[in-house]
Amino acid sequence: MSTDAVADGHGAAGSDTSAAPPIAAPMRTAMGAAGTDPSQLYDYGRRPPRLPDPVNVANDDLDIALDDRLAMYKMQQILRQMERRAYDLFLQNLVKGTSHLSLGMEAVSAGVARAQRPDDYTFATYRGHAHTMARGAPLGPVLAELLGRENGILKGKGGSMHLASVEHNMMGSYAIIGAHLCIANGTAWSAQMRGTDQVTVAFFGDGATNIGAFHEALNMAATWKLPTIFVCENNLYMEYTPIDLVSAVPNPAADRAGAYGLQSIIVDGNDADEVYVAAAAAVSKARAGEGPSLIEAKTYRHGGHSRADPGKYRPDEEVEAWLQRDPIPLYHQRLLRLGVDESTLLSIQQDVAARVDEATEFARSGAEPGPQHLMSDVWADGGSAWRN
Amino acid sequence: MSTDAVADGHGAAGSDTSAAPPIAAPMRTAMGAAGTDPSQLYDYGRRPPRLPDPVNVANDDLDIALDDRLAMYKMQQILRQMERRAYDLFLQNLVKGTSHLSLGMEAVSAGVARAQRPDDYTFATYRGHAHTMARGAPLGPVLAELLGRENGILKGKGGSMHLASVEHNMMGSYAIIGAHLCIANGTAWSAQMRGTDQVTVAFFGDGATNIGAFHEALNMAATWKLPTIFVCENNLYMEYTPIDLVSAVPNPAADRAGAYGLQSIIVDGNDADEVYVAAAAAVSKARAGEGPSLIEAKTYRHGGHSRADPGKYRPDEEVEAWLQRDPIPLYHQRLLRLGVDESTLLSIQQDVAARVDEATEFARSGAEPGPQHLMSDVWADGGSAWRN
Amino acid sequence: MAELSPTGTIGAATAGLATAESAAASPGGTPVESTELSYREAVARGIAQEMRRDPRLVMLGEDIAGAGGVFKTTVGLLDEFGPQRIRDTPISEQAILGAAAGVAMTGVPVIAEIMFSDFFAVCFDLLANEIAKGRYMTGGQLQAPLVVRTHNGAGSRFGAQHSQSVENWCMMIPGLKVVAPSTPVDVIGLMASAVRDPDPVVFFEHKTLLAKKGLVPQGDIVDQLGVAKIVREGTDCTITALALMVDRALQAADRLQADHGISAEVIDLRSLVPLDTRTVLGSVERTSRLFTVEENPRLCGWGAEMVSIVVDEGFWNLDGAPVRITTPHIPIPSAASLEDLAVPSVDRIVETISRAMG
Amino acid sequence: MAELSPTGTIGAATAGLATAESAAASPGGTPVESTELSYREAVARGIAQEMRRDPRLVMLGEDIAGAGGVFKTTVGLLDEFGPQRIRDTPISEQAILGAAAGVAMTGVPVIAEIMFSDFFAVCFDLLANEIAKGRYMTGGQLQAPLVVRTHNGAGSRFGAQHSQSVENWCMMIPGLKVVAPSTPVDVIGLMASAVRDPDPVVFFEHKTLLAKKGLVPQGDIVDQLGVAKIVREGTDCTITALALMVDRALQAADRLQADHGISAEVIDLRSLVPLDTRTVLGSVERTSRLFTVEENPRLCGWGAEMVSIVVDEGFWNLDGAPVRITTPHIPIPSAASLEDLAVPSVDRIVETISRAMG
Ligand SMILES: Cc1ncc(C[n+]2csc(CCOP(=O)(O)OP(=O)(O)O)c2C)c(N)n1
Ligand SMILES: Cc1ncc(C[n+]2csc(CCOP(=O)(O)OP(=O)(O)O)c2C)c(N)n1
Ligand SMILES: [Mg+2]
Ligand SMILES: [Mg+2]
Repeated sequence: MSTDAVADGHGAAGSDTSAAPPIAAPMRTAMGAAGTDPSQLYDYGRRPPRLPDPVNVANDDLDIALDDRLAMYKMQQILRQMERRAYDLFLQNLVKGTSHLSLGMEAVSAGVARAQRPDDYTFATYRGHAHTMARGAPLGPVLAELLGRENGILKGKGGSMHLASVEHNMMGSYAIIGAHLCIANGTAWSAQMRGTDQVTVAFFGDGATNIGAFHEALNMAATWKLPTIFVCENNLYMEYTPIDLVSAVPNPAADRAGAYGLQSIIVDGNDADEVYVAAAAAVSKARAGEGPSLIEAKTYRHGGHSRADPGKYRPDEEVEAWLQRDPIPLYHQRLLRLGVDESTLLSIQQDVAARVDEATEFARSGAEPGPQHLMSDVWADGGSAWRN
Repeated sequence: MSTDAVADGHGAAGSDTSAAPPIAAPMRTAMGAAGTDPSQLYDYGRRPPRLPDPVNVANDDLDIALDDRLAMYKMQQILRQMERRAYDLFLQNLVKGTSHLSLGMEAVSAGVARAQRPDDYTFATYRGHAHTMARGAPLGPVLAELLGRENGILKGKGGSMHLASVEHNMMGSYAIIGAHLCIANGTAWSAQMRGTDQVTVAFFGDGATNIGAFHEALNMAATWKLPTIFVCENNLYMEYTPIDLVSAVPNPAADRAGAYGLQSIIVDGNDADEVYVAAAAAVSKARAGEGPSLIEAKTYRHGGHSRADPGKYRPDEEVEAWLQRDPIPLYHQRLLRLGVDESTLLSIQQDVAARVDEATEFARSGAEPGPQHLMSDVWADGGSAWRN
Repeated sequence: MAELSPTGTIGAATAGLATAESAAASPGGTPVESTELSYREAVARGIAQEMRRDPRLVMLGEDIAGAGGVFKTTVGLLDEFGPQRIRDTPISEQAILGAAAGVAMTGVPVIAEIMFSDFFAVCFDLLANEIAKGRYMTGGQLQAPLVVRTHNGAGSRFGAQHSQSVENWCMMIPGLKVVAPSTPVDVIGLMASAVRDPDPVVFFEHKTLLAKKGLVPQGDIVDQLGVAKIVREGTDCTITALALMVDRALQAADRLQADHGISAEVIDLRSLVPLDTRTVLGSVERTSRLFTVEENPRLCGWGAEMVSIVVDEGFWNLDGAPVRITTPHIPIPSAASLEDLAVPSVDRIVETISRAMG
Repeated sequence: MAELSPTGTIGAATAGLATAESAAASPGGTPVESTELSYREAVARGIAQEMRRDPRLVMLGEDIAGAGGVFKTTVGLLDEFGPQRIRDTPISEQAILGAAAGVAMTGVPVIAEIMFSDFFAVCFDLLANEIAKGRYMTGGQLQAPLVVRTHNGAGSRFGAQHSQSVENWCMMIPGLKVVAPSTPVDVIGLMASAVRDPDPVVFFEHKTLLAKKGLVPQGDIVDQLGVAKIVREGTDCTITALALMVDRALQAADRLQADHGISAEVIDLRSLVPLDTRTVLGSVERTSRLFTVEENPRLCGWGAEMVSIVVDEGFWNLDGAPVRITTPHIPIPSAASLEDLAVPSVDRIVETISRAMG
């Protein structure tokens, strides 16, 4: 992604929700599109770093209630501190399976979740800790699940990649790319039929935009005017491969919006306020029966793709630039600029720290799931019998 | 499809190959997009007929050699007469399986094939008789295949939906929607690697634009700059359902081109000349290493979707209007306007008729495949052994 | 609203022990009036019965509404239930099953049609990895009260991509129930039980059975998953079959009796998951020989599973090796002569069994 | 360039009759120098060997080039063969297998990586309906010299969508060959035979074996598809196993001998299609008992097929029921304690066999 491409679209959607976000012309920039010269395909290691846009201070002026902002601050703290804890526990060899952290990307989940109602639905990918917690799932059971404990939110049966909290209408995390975008249409369709005006949000990565299910889901949502909000967290990389090496367009989600009769919306995914405003607009549109939205949030993960991946395929300069754009300190500064006391923010941080410690305690105290859980929960009757 | 939508794009690509075809803005017209009001979803039977554009007489002036035009005339005659014969044989209960005719759509296969070199690759759907014959596959074995005979082009093992003639680089007809678009990229990639400048053409229907494989194929072709030419034959209907009821954009292929950084190209699929010129431009582009193209040809099938389907879901007025736009009489008239003798055309027709009779003779004389064919051809060694 | 089932009750799917009993008799024994219906018509009637009962139930699929289905198995449903409940979709099988899965997650029952079972391959992730595993992966949180209907099997000369029998593709996936009726009355009763089942059920309608007629009692019919039917009693060997193969097994049994003096018991399995192994094991206990007749291609077909169960648990009852009669391990050819050779025929069944028993 | 194979020749895949013979001995009997290599390294070495031999051979997949594969099974290949021959792809499994199929149709050999075997479900149409059936459907016109590599199996605590053993998904499809090596040397030799095979081969690399080390002779190694190896001789029973289960079967055999006095013969099947039934039937003829150890979930696993073959053709050799040891018919749980219970363990193998033989 070139800085140009980001500058093109983003910010506008956030700065004025009444105006239609700009429709980014689907085009191939010299740098955004891979393969413009087949002999230069995959010019590994010689590509310039993909740098973020400068911070948009004007977003201070977005019309957002302070309560909402404090709530988003707190949520980002929860996500950050919980993810750091998950990482620590991983280093202590307590997280047995894989795990995909959203460190650096917290503003997206926090901003979107704040625009949702408790009865709205959410779907996430394997990188779903943040999205699950942002919907209110209890922290202890989430952490316990990562540790594979019986008191985990999935009884230890799903693990990090499959977090769900149906009680909170968080309908699951899906580890095979694409499918959940189609499933999200189903809860949206159900709400449409039941006339509940619930909306459904489905998060996914930049890499997911190139899989077939993405296309099917977007077309069905648009055709049926479903209240589905598709949120692409474009962190510039798939696992290890930069998304622009394998996509025909520079903005892999936004540049495809037109293919479904939708507007192209790009937001700064490192600014919870900008995310919130765009999400709120999409939510209102969906509640009003005016159909789906597709939002592309530009962001960056601080760490590797999963577990111990050191993310060495990313140029230092790029990582450094994005660390400077860490959504949380920036949001902290915004709140200070808006007159919030440092001490208020510190006490939120400390509150959260206490909750994270408590959650850790809870998780560590859980037993490993015993054999009675092995054969349960395949069927609605609780069992797994396939014969008499 | 509204006449507006067609008028928007089509013709231009054909009338001037040097100029870039127009990029149709992806947008939803009131009529083109289904679901604008969920309560009006699927307003069966009360929708206006989807009428064709008026004939574009200006295409007479396209710079096409008379030889090419006569060849396309002849090819359309072959396709028409062969398909009619296939239908007759079906009525005589000699075609056992299903069959999907291209009656009314011949201009697309004839026009595209004329723009191909013999060593170029072609892929078709289950509606692939025309595309197979247009590449030069022998008529007798094609017809014999429909009759399930041993002298069929596939030894009777594939039937109508799987016609192939690898000798003619016609790499098969695929009966499950979408897959062959991905496979077509493979022959294109192979040509690119081998440096042969062969291009690959993949035909598909309007309905196929909504399946995931379409998206994956287009993105990979664009990213890798593959010499793949995707030709959508938009005959306005899937099996029985109008495509505009289930698509988010009015031109299901062309309006998606931008999602892959490609130009939006719409042509009159009932005018072989316009098809030919657009295909030739795409072929040149692909041969020059400049990547794939996506062409949407608007056309109509005269009969039902398959076999005995009477196509009653289509308004009479619509069918009538499109019959008036039958590509073959129109092309006949063009050739007369261009000074070709009626007798020349008649003798072509008669030649073709004789060949079709001969093919019929050949097909009817074939034996039913015997048991020796049952277990052959699974593996390259000719057999099907899975154990020792 | 007389709810009939072979056992008279709707028990837990795996509780069924009953063997064949005509659904055309009410629990009280009074005969119920019957009409003749085709298997095709039975599909629409079964769906309509359930849509009338449960106003939440919806269905989606390609060409199912306006056109009544390309196999005419959903004729009349759009007229009765309207376009919100009977929905035509784009050609997007992943979106279809995804939408069904999502609707079901909210507790709303749903039927999705995948036009040909061969097309499960374009949406297999939804079926095998999402729908089947959701409940388990979430420790019981997610529900999936959905039915995936499809048209299965050979006989139409459609060739390798439209003729497969893929019951085993589903049977091998933990978390899916698998049903394949062989008669009109079973279509209705099992459709009802599939719709009412809180778990994902894959419902196979056999293309070559669509025109088959049968007597169907009036009123609602509700059957039970996981209950096989002994459709012919016999003493010398047991033949298990499914869907189209049931009639062939029955005809073969008649010929075995007439020409070879072999008395074959024929079991219509009706569902593969849950599998009524007790009925099969009980029968083999009496007959001491097992034959399976399956339309799946050879390798890893359901017959293999059946054989492995019967030898494991009934080994010492067996007087000879269980024998599987299957489609060979090849794609289905299109020519009539070849397709007829590929799929187990009455001749082949008779020959195989008489040779094995001879 | 010493080409080694268990039989010393590269014959038709189904012609193989040979049983185990160390690949670390040259045909002439002179010892070849060996180095220790991990299974993971063996994958890259096997591919490199074939890419050096055949300059047309290409490979594509997600993160395989720049990153050397997410399992590091393709490390070094980009450097040696360049970005035209080792291609990173978008997350588009259908496009990946499609491109591979198309390349292969032109006679160019190709390897496609599908990162996890669970993802076969998102491209199953390409695998099961296109690649597998192309040649047959076209009466022999189309060719498909391609290998689909994938990482298979449980043990990583990844949960239900990244831990499946899906060899049976492929075995059940006519037109696919299916290989699953258990040692580094087999990885190389079978990779070579898979690449050289003119038919589509699905090549399963087991995730939990990636770190396993083994001695590998220097020079090129070429093995043969369809040849099982007797990896331990025994007289009382035959255990057939595949991939990760081979080591467990071997350990179980040691314990059966030590603790129960049972002498178990262990057969590493190595490929499911072609299947070396002669080696298995020959072994059962000697031992009279068969056990299968498979990681597939229960229903329609390859063990069922194996049992059905052995009872059909070796019934009178059997002294007792063949018994299958499988993962139960459930999705794979993620917690370590549960995953370890799910997949057959040495304990479970010992216990099952000793009980059955007791
Ligand atoms: C169908 C499928 N293909 C491949 C994978 C393996 N995989 C897991 S995460 C990932 C990268 C996804 O990138 P992106 O969508 O950008 O999401 P991110 O991880 O950056 O959040 C890949 C290729 C998968 N899970 N599913
Ligand atoms: C994946 C898949 N879904 C559904 C079908 C059934 N089907 C066959 S043709 C057809 C309609 C296709 O319409 P279109 O793409 O417009 O092509 P046309 O038949 O009009 O040429 C459908 C739905 C199929 N063959 N494959
Ligand atoms: Mg990403
Ligand atoms: Mg069409």
